[in-house]
Amino acid sequence: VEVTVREALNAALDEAMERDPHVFVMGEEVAQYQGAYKVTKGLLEKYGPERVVDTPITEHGFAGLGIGASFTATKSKAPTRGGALRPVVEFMTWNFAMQAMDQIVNSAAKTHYMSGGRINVPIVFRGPNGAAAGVAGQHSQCYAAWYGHIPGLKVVMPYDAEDAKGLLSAAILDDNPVCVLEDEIMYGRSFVVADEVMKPGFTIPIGKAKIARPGSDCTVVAIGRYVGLALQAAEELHAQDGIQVEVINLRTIRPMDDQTILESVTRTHHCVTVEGGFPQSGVGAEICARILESAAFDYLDAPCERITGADVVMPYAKNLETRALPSVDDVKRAVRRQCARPGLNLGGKNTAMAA
Amino acid sequence: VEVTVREALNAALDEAMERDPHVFVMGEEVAQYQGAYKVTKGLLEKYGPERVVDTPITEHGFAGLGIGASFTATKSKAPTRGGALRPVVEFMTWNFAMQAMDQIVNSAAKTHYMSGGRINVPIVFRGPNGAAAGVAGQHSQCYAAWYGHIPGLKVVMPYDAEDAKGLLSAAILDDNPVCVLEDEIMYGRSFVVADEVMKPGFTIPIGKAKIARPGSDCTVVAIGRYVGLALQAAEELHAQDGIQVEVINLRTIRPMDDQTILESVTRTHHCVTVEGGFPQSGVGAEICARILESAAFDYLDAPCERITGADVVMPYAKNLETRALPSVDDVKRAVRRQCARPGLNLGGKNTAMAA
Amino acid sequence: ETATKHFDVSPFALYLLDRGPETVAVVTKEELLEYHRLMFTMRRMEISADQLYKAQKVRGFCHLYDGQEAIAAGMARVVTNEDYLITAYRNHCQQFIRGDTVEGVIAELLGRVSGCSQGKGGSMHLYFPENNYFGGNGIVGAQVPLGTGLGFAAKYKKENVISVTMMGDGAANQGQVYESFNMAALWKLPVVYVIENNQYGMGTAANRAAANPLYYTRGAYIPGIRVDGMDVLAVQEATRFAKNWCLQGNGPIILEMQTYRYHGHSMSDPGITYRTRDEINEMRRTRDPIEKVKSRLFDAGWVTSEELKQTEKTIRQEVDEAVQRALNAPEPPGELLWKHLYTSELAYIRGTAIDNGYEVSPKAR
Amino acid sequence: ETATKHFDVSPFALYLLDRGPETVAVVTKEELLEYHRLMFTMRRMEISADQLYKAQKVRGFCHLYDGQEAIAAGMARVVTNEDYLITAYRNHCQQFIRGDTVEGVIAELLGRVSGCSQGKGGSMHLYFPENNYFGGNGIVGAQVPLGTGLGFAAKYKKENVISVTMMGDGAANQGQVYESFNMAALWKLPVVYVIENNQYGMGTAANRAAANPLYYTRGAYIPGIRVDGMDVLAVQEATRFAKNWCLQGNGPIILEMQTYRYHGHSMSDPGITYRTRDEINEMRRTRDPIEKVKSRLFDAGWVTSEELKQTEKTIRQEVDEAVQRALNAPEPPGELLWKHLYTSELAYIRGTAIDNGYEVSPKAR
Ligand SMILES: Cc1ncc(C[n+]2csc(CCOP(=O)(O)OP(=O)(O)O)c2C)c(N)n1
Ligand SMILES: Cc1ncc(C[n+]2csc(CCOP(=O)(O)OP(=O)(O)O)c2C)c(N)n1
Ligand SMILES: [Mg+2]
Ligand SMILES: [Mg+2]
Repeated sequence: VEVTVREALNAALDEAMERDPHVFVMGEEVAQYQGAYKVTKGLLEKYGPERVVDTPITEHGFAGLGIGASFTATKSKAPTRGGALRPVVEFMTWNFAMQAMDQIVNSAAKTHYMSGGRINVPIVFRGPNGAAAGVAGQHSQCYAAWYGHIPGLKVVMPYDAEDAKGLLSAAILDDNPVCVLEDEIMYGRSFVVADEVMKPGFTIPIGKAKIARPGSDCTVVAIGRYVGLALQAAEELHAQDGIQVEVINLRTIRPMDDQTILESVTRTHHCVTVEGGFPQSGVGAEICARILESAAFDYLDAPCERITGADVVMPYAKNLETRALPSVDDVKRAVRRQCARPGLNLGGKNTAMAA
Repeated sequence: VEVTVREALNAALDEAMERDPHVFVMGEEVAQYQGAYKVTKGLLEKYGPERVVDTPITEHGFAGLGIGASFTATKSKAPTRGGALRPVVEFMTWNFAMQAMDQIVNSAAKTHYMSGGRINVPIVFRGPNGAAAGVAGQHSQCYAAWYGHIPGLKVVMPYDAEDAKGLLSAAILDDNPVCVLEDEIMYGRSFVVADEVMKPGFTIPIGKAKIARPGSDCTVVAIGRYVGLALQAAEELHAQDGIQVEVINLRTIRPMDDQTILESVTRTHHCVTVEGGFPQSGVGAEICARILESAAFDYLDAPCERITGADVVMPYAKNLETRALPSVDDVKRAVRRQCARPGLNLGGKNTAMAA
Repeated sequence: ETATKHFDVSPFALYLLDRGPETVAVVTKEELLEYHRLMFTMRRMEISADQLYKAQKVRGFCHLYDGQEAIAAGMARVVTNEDYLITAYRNHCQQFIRGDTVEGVIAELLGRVSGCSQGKGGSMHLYFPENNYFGGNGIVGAQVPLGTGLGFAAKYKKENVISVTMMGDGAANQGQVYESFNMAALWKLPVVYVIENNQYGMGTAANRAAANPLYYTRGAYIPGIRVDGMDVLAVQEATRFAKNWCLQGNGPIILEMQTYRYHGHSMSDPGITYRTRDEINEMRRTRDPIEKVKSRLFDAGWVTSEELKQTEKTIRQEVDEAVQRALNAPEPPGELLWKHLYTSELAYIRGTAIDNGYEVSPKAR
Repeated sequence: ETATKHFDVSPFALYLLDRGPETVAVVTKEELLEYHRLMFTMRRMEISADQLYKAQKVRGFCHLYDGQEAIAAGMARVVTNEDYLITAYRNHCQQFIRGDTVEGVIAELLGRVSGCSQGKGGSMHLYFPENNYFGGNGIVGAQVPLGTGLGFAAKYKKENVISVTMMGDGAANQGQVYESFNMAALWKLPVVYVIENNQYGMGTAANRAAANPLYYTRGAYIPGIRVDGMDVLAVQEATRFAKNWCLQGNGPIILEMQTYRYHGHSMSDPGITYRTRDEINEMRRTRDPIEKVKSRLFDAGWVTSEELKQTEKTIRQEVDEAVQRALNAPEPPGELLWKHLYTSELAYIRGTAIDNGYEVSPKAR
């Protein structure tokens, strides 16, 4: 079947609410307005205003309120307790979650650990992340690296409809706080998915990357919508240069599936990362560091490269914005550099040394 | 002269307030209480309550208020304008600045860029960062990587008294928003500094790292109080193994002086990074990535390693806390691994290849 | 000497105040005509923005101010360019009233280098700091502490000015607003908080988001006035009162301007799922701020309908020409991407890849 | 059947309420004795914590509750373990009252594995979720949205319980508090907000931080009651009223408990730079909550001074023994570092270096 990312997310919410009366959705404009980007469409009608809750514009407050409500997941001696509440808190965009940062990090991520495991925090925070089109500096930030930095959080970043359905479903089932970093630009994109994807019960394991395209010459690790960019670059590189790119859709930022990356790099001997966020201490930086610190390093035939958002505030004008975000061409140039680099790629010399 | 880090910070504030009536200090307990950690001691008496302002516990509000006050730096046609206000906003600890995150990132860091350079934001945010002793999960986070991620911010991290005096002075003189990440555990430490350091006018350039100890065998890049750890490890490695460690005190997280790091690594062929923050997408990760992406990579005789805070929420109990933070021994093991690694360190082979 | 007339203005509601603004405004013909000119220009500017957006020449978000023009205009009579002003993202008309041209505003919306932020800010980020206007802020509520800081600066520097800090009804629920109120009251800062209650925050009616929808009482311990924000003379008198209040050292005050936004929240919102077309039409018919000025002009016998039509035609033309000039302006040059990150240049800024960053003097990396 | 007596309680001040709590409390001897026992135990526990801190056995911060015991005790008579409770970092006595032992509290302060959080939370992070107590939160004000969420859950799950959400006078200025008030009122959540006004937030006297220091009116549109927080019976009656108020579906209510903290803010604060020793002594002499209970017991002729002395001696001994047991407990085992990051284990957690992390099943990395 063909579904949009928006429909997939909507289906995940619908399915979870149908299954578990303790799942509720809350956020700005999620109910009557059907969601600023219509991801929660139809839910109010189906589940009513107790379970689809329009909030005032108070991210700090309602994020904290959601976290408090999720604390009740904890097993209580009290006979009145009806089981865990599982809030799904929508941020209209993740940019606005900076208002709620303290609650997400200090209350949601840390409480399970600080309580010696006595309090569970089964909450999902979700919404579009990163740069949409023409929304400028305050509305375009990618938070993958920031949330990925924080132990106690899980962070997933769907690319396509299958990811969206599977990862959001898994997030709602998870007993820990999960940040789901979606992408407004992807909401309207259609993908053909297997029938089972849209059936109840479909989940994608958090913490597992997916090889979106197998290849032998260079690994490209991408996150979110940049998986699409990487796939396109891979096609073009194949057609134009005969280079076989392996594209990894990272899917989860934390806990990061470095095994899949390292195994791939061990095979391809090259690695390029692609993300839309700022470069410094980004997701790509982490991948680079993990490769350096692993046995896969010895298999590298060229030093890894990052493709990232430019290290500037997002400008509004289209021509500038375009230059501030990764392009297919950026990925292609990097992969070509990787594969063409003289010096190291002399027939697996490093490989030999490591063996 | 011998001065503590606390005295050095205090002197920098005092000097700036003395010089420029538009510098003011604001924060919780900075005035009557003389600062939660006494960094602002004596300032109220000397400069009065208009310039040393006790705030309510409202980080979001007073950070934003400070930023707004700094906007007035912008040249205005209005004849009444008395020049730029330069607020120094103290966060009792940086953990509490998560409440103010949106203002720091969206209002302070981005406004100059978004306005096409028309609005200046000459504000300093300062306070202790990272883990103090026994203050557990919500009070122990290091924010170097997070703020370092953000274009538009400058981020400095003093280690000793000289750094403290010079970097805070430079931050107050800077026309951009600067985050000064101090360390409570260092406040009471004494350092011998040259006389000029404590004299008015002494600054340390933002964006320049310092070679705290020269050495030929391995570069250790450290930030904040971990510079001290690196120096100690260097001494011990010298005494015990004859290894000559070059210790770089990074001083500025953003803009990062990668040139000093890369030049050092080109000489030593090895690199270990040391920070107290969480590993994923940390400062060390960025340094690793920059080395990979630079010509210095070819001089590496071993893959770089990171020493970081453990990837857990900070526990309270001392024995656990100790294991969650970098130790001298961690650094020594990493350096020894670097220097002992078989395989790559075969007499500058990579060096030869790159030449 | 010009003739003045007395006009009854829409009544005020007061909170924690013994007396309020003048209920009769004394105005000259020229002043009233100027109000008409300003408001009609703003209206045309916003309609142009609408058209340009629909023609896909304006990107991203675009929040229009039509329906609310009397607030910008009425305040501007009293608040000078020496007073500080800050607002949210619905800011085109504030930018205009503070000294920018229609062309400057539209060019920014179009992402042209001749825009007030050189195309780097877009619709939500217009600024005119030369006249003490500080934007143009995209995060709901964030401008409130900032504006409080402008008031702090005014007091610190002993400037005899106020800070006008604007926010929407939706923004008025943000916690940072209450933190600001507290500091402003505690330190008696000269801040006029203007809550533009256009009855909706996006698709949410005020009373669905606010336990207390009497916004002029929202300061609790801060006095407030409810003002008919569709009556430019009421706005003028309330602003005059508030400015004096602040300048006399009384600390902050709140003005709730009751108004209405004709358009949807932003261009992607048709604006008719959460309110009826009837409601909008009724507002336009009975409370339009421009019509109100016009009928006053007519009632006073100061102009004929013909004369006003002529003025409006001229303004239309002027705005169209400004739009045309804006459309003809070039995009920002590519190297602007690297400018304005800091007040002085960095030696190197990373691009999206290792080979496309910016270097002041290329070096071996 | 036990004899009861009627006691006048300290008067209340009401806000947005026609009638308030009972001004006469009807209490049995056993109840009053129990109050004494609870409060005296808390006092001794805090004094022990003080000593242990000074002996450098408690690390980091340590915020003591002595002086404020009547609040924890008086609320506990009315609020059951099925009601939700949450507070800030000054939380030892809440933990105790919710079912933990003195040993459990002290062990956590000492960082022992027998502590309620296995030594991982420390003084600020005590929890007893089995009895619906959710800590123990270190960020000033952050517990207020959390507690509002507990109230939301109560309503959502149609539990006939309330959420008691406590904060200090300093915390009451945080913006998130007002965001919480708004949602609680809008959605009629059963939340009793308890503002413990001990007159200082760290070294800042309430009126230096608050434009409106009448905390019981801080909800603006939410009713409130000012309560003598040094009179356990006043606390009891106010809490009873507030709980009923919530359970009747009226939405939130605010209780300002006027109280005093004998110790400095935390152990590093001598507590006498911003207030005088005289002020503290005067409080202890005239308003001590334990003394108040004792004099009621004496006045009623229910006990002799000898009997109470004996009780106090026993409690002292019990607390000392609990402390001793806590001191004898082991540190948490090293592998606890890796536990409780998530509800299920990760295959690998990075340590400070590549060679000292945690692996469920060691693998080649
Ligand atoms: C912190 C934050 N949350 C959410 C948004 C998205 N948003 C933009 S405008 C808006 C509605 C604001 O309504 P109001 O304050 O009444 O102003 P109006 O649009 O009516 O002028 C929302 C929810 C945002 N920009 N910032
Ligand atoms: C957000 C935040 N800011 C600052 C602090 C530091 N701090 C801890 S307690 C405290 C004072 C709080 O006073 P109050 O709310 O009156 O509670 P009390 O200590 O009197 O019980 C401060 C400033 C913090 N923990 N969190
Ligand atoms: Mg509105
Ligand atoms: Mg207090």
